[in-house]
Amino acid sequence: MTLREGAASALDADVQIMRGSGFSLQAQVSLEPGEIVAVMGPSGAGKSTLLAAVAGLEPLSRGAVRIDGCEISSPQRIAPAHRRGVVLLGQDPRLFPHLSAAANVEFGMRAQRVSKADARAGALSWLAKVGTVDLADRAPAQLSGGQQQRVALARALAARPGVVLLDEPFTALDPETAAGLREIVHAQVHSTALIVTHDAVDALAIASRLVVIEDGEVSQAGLVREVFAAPATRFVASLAGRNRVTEGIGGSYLGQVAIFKPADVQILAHQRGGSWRARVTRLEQTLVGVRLHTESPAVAVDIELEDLAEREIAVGTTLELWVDPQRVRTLTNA
Amino acid sequence: MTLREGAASALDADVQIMRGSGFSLQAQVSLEPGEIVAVMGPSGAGKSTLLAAVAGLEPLSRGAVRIDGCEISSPQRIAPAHRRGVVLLGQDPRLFPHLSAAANVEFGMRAQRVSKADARAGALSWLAKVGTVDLADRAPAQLSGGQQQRVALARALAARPGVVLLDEPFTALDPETAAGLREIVHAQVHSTALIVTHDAVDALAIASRLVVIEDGEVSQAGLVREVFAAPATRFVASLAGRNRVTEGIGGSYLGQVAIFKPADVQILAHQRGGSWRARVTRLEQTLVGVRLHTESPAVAVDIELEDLAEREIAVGTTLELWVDPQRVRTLTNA
Amino acid sequence: MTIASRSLKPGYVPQVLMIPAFLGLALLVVPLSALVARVEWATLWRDVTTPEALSALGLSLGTGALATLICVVFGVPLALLIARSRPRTAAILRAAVTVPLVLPPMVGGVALLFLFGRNGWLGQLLAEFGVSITFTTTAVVLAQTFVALPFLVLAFEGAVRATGTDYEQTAAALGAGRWTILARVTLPLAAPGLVAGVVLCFARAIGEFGATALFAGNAPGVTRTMPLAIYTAFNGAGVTQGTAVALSLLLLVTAIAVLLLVRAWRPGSVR
Amino acid sequence: MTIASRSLKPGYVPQVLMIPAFLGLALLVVPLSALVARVEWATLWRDVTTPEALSALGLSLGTGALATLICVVFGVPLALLIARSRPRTAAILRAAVTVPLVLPPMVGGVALLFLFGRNGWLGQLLAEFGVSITFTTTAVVLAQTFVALPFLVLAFEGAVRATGTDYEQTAAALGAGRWTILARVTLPLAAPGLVAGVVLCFARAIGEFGATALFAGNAPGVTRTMPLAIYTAFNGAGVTQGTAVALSLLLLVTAIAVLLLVRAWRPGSVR
Amino acid sequence: TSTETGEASGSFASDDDLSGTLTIAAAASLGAAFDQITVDFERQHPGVTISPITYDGSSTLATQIVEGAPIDVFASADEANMQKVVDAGLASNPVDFATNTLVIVTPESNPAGIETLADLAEPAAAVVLCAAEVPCGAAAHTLLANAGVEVTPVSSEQNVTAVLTKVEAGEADAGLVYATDAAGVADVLTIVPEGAADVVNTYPIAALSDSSNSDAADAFVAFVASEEGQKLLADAGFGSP
Ligand SMILES: Nc1ncnc2c1ncn2[C@@H]1O[C@H](COP(=O)(O)OP(=O)(O)OP(=O)(O)O)[C@@H](O)[C@H]1O
Ligand SMILES: Nc1ncnc2c1ncn2[C@@H]1O[C@H](COP(=O)(O)OP(=O)(O)OP(=O)(O)O)[C@@H](O)[C@H]1O
Ligand SMILES: [Mg+2]
Ligand SMILES: [Mg+2]
Repeated sequence: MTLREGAASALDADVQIMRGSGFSLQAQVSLEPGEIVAVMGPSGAGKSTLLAAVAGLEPLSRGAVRIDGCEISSPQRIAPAHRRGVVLLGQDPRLFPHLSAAANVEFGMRAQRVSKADARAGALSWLAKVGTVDLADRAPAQLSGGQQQRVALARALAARPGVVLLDEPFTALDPETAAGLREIVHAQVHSTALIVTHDAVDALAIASRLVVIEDGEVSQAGLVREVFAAPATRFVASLAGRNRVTEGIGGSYLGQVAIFKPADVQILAHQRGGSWRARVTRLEQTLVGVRLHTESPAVAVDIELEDLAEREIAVGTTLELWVDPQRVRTLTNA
Repeated sequence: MTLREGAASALDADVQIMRGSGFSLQAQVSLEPGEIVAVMGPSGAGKSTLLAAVAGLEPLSRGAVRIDGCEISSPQRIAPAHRRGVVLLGQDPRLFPHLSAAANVEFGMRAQRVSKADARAGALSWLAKVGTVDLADRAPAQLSGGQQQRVALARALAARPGVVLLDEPFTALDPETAAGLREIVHAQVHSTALIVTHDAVDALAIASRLVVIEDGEVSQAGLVREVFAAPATRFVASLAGRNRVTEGIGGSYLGQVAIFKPADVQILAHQRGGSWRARVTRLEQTLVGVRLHTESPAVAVDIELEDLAEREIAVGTTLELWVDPQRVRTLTNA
Repeated sequence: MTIASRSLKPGYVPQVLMIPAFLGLALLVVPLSALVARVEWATLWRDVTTPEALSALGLSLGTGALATLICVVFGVPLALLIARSRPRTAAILRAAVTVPLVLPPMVGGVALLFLFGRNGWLGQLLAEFGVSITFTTTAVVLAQTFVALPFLVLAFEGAVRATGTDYEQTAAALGAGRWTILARVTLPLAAPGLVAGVVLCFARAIGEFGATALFAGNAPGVTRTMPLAIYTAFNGAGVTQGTAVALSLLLLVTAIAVLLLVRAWRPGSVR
Repeated sequence: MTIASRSLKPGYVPQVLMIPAFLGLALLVVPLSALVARVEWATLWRDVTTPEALSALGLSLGTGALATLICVVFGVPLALLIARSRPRTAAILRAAVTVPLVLPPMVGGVALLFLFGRNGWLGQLLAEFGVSITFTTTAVVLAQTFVALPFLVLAFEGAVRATGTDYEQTAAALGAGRWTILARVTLPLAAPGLVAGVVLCFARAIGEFGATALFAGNAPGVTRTMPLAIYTAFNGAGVTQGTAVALSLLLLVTAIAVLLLVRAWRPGSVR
Repeated sequence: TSTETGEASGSFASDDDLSGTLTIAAAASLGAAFDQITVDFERQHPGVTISPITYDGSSTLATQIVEGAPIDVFASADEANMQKVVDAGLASNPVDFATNTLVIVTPESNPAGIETLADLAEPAAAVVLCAAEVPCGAAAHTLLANAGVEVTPVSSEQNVTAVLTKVEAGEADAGLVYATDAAGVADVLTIVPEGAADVVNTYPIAALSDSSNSDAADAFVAFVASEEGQKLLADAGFGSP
């Protein structure tokens, strides 16, 4: 099995990896041909390890990786890379330093015997899509960090692999450029794709499903909006920009999980039914104002900048908080 | 002049660089001792080049870099690195591959003749701050991308340079970890700092001032909130999450610049005074709903997910748009 | 690859170290100038333009180039094999490759004679096909190859190992087969090491004396390379050794010219 | 340094290339086995344990080690100098360093003799202080240093250049002075190249024959190293070359032992 | 400086205020003979210690001596190299002490059936000679010229050992070497060609003028030229001058 021209492959990975350092990863993901799935998780959770395992760069302790039903990696053997049909764009763009940007993008096509002229045309069109066509003849060393990342993305996509693995492909980019690329990946990639990202918008915009990995294990998986709507852990809730509280907010949600937006929390002058007292531990500026972080329970509260001054809130202040039950989504505690 | 224990230096950089590739950078930044200034700009605008020039790694074509009044770089000569008192944490963490995480962080202190024991203690405390103290004895190759970046940040800050330059220090990190580090940089760095970032929240949370570089030139500079409140270019407006429109929205703002939030744009069923027609060119998912991008004029519109389905909006649909003049901030066109 | 590497500044070598550095350079260069000082300029031109000298020089350059070519053909795969072996295997292979360096070339010559000679294992075999190698130009090339091959292998192996396999993995994932990877990734990335290896290899080949003298003999025009011509002149009955010195100078100048030429060819450096 | 480099997979070397690789290996190893085949096992032990043989071996190892040490002291700074010079300067320096490789060692010996000998520039100077170097053990060490230094310099220079200056810049920015950078960054990062250079250098030093024979002479116990002992045994009027072959074997085995030992010492590899 | 003179065991009257050490450089072909001569000389002059002799090609030795090698006595295999030393003012009045003649050597099986000098001209026979530039080569060419035989050698070797090695190894069918060199070698056939006696190579020896022990050096030279010395050389196959 080699790379097929634009034919997306089914991916079925059951990955178990034990590292000497004590870290172990256990994750299972299956993708339909053409499906795009996002992978999110805290730093060091094992996202890159999962991608490396799927790409056949990291040997498995147990499990197997199958592409279109064909085993490409198992604890016993790993198929040679050019037989795998998987392209990994790692956290490091790893452009071939001796080739120009265009030659880097041509590489995959040339290797698949596309004619020189066609490969060149294809490369230029991909470079144009990622906005670096005027840099086609530059050496990678003469590109900025974000430009390198874009060329590497073009190279990975231009090879039209059955499965493409992208490890934080938009991190080094400004929001405008990132939005453009997101669009391209969403619309123009015909490969099956697994995308590691730290940005919830990426997952929403590109992926159909989301897999969240925490500490080497899948903590939640499902359709992106559903995961964000019903976050199973505090980390997932924070990704979705929500509070996730299991106790301590006025007793009303005993035995339940309360999910609500930081903007929906109100600061009261006086205690009332369903309100609770909490101490401010941290202030964080946001685009629209300030986010207060309070402890026991850990709740984030968004307020306008003017409110902050008016109420004389600082770290250490104790506040009376309340959230309209209508704005709260409750889940049964698992 | 060598590194002084925690004494922040004044930085005064007038940087002009001409590159063979046609790119030229022209930027002027001055920082008071202890001040933190953010640098933002599109990919390839020259942010890393500015930092490299300030660090003395990139020769100047014209201008000079002064630290505490002492010239460390000019077109004629560049002071040797250990005399500069500037530490650059580049886009690549560049940890010493042969030293453990702790030894990497100790490096700067040891070089400044801190005793072995004190350096070790200092390193462990910094590693704890960035959340990687349990990885102290790991080799860099055994760390995840985000862990490497955090150790590199600890190493840069532990050296307590007069000036520290951070090039996208939080990009490879999940939002929670990033928020924690932002806090640390804001509170615990006593160096003068220049921080390149793509995230407006970084600028708001950490920096007092913001310098925006576009295409090699400073397009806007000033206090962070003021820059975001009165964006001088479309790029700055997009960073601030605002529309910036100079013409075409119903004639009411002729000769002026209108600044308004995407969420304040309303979709009307019928034309009315001050409304305008625009075609949808792109849909983008966001955490709270969907963002529509329209053309001529280019305006972003945030709507709820339900609205999208209800109104049957798709790419190509033409909409009647209106924004409440009360929600618009107007600037005189420069 | 990054902004830092664009720097024009030299590295951070302590300046005191320039003293031993220049002493080291002097150690290599001053003896050669002592040699040059003994040149008899009056007869120099005549000495170096005799048909014998020119034929020896031509033979040296020809056999040296051929030996280098053979070293590339066999040494590049061997270096790749070592670079990609497990550490223990690699150490053993590397030791095997280093051995010919340790042995005085004369012993190498004897070993080759024992192997390819009329009574040698291979010699007997070849003789059945009417092929005899000793005393032929082929023997010269073989002797040079034997002594020069380790240089190519060790230099290139180091470069390949330093390059690592990450780029090869990337290329393979993009669909490139082994040959494409070799031609388009491995070789270009390790090119500086290959150039260095070729230079060392050629240098050692044209300087080779001991093994050649024993294995190939010393027939003018056939096996008398420059080093043999120098030795012959040196052993000659003449009182002044002027010819030997002149020939040494010729070899030296040619070698420097070739070295500088090859360095100039250096392909667009990777780093 | 990244996840990809953790891979256990070998690189992507086309398998057909194993054929020339093994042929290359055979070219180096088979002649040596032909040599071993000629060993007269009956007298081997006696031949290699004569006081002369042992004294030659001891002298070889001692002078070889000393020469290697000197090469490190002068060669490491020289390599650093070349690695950090501008390309053109570096090419010239590198050519100067390569020249002793090209010259037949005998010519190197003559050059050293012309320099340090009675009529030589330095020889005359030293004579005024009552010091004479030629034909002493010092001369052996000098001759070995002269021929072995290029190996150390070229191997180490390559490693230093490949390492680049980025880490040095980082270290300097963190406040490290030149010596700290050298000791804690440059040398550790280029350590594999230094080890390789030391191995090559030592190998060449203990195999050195031509220059030693001329410059240091062939006095047992003083300047008769293993190669000279082999040469003497080989040239002796004895009936067979048994002793010479036996001594060659002794040198060979010692060399392999030292090589494997040094490889085992290899510091925690950087990559 | 009177060391334990004791009773001289030798028959000669020992003028035994000789003492100190003696450093000798001798042509490689003298190896076997000079080792024996050393033993006898030391027995006669117990005060004198002879350092292990340096044997090498005469040309190498001559160069080294001219460049300052601390040598007391030089025994050369030819007159030309001795002349270099004399010209440098380092020796005077060298004494001829031995001669050597050429022999044909072939592998034991003598595959080319060599019997006479003329057989060497046979094109089928692979013949090796010393290079014309080195003493044994000069002699060989004279010998062949005298016999009117024209030989195209497959190789002009640098020294006698190289010729012997190739014949011994069966690489060459025949070679011309000195009688003394052939004497010790078991697996070669030695043929004394006609006219060999006419081409005589003469070995001169001299005490060097800057010797730090010229008395002992002179005594050694005298000993080599003496009857006893000559006998030892004759045993090794040398002729007398
Ligand atoms: N070595 C070089 N030679 C020529 N041009 C270069 C070189 N390095 C970078 N450039 C160009 O200089 C410009 C500025 O690069 P720089 O790295 O400063 O961008 P940046 O603002 O940091 O971008 P990013 O956000 O992508 O890292 C880019 O357009 C880039 O293509
Ligand atoms: N070579 C190695 N040896 C041992 N442990 C390792 C090695 N590489 C990574 N690890 C550990 O494995 C865990 C998972 O690493 P991985 O790179 O998959 O994280 P990640 O989820 O990609 O994080 P990030 O977002 O920071 O890139 C981390 O805790 C890391 O410390
Ligand atoms: Mg990662
Ligand atoms: Mg940058």
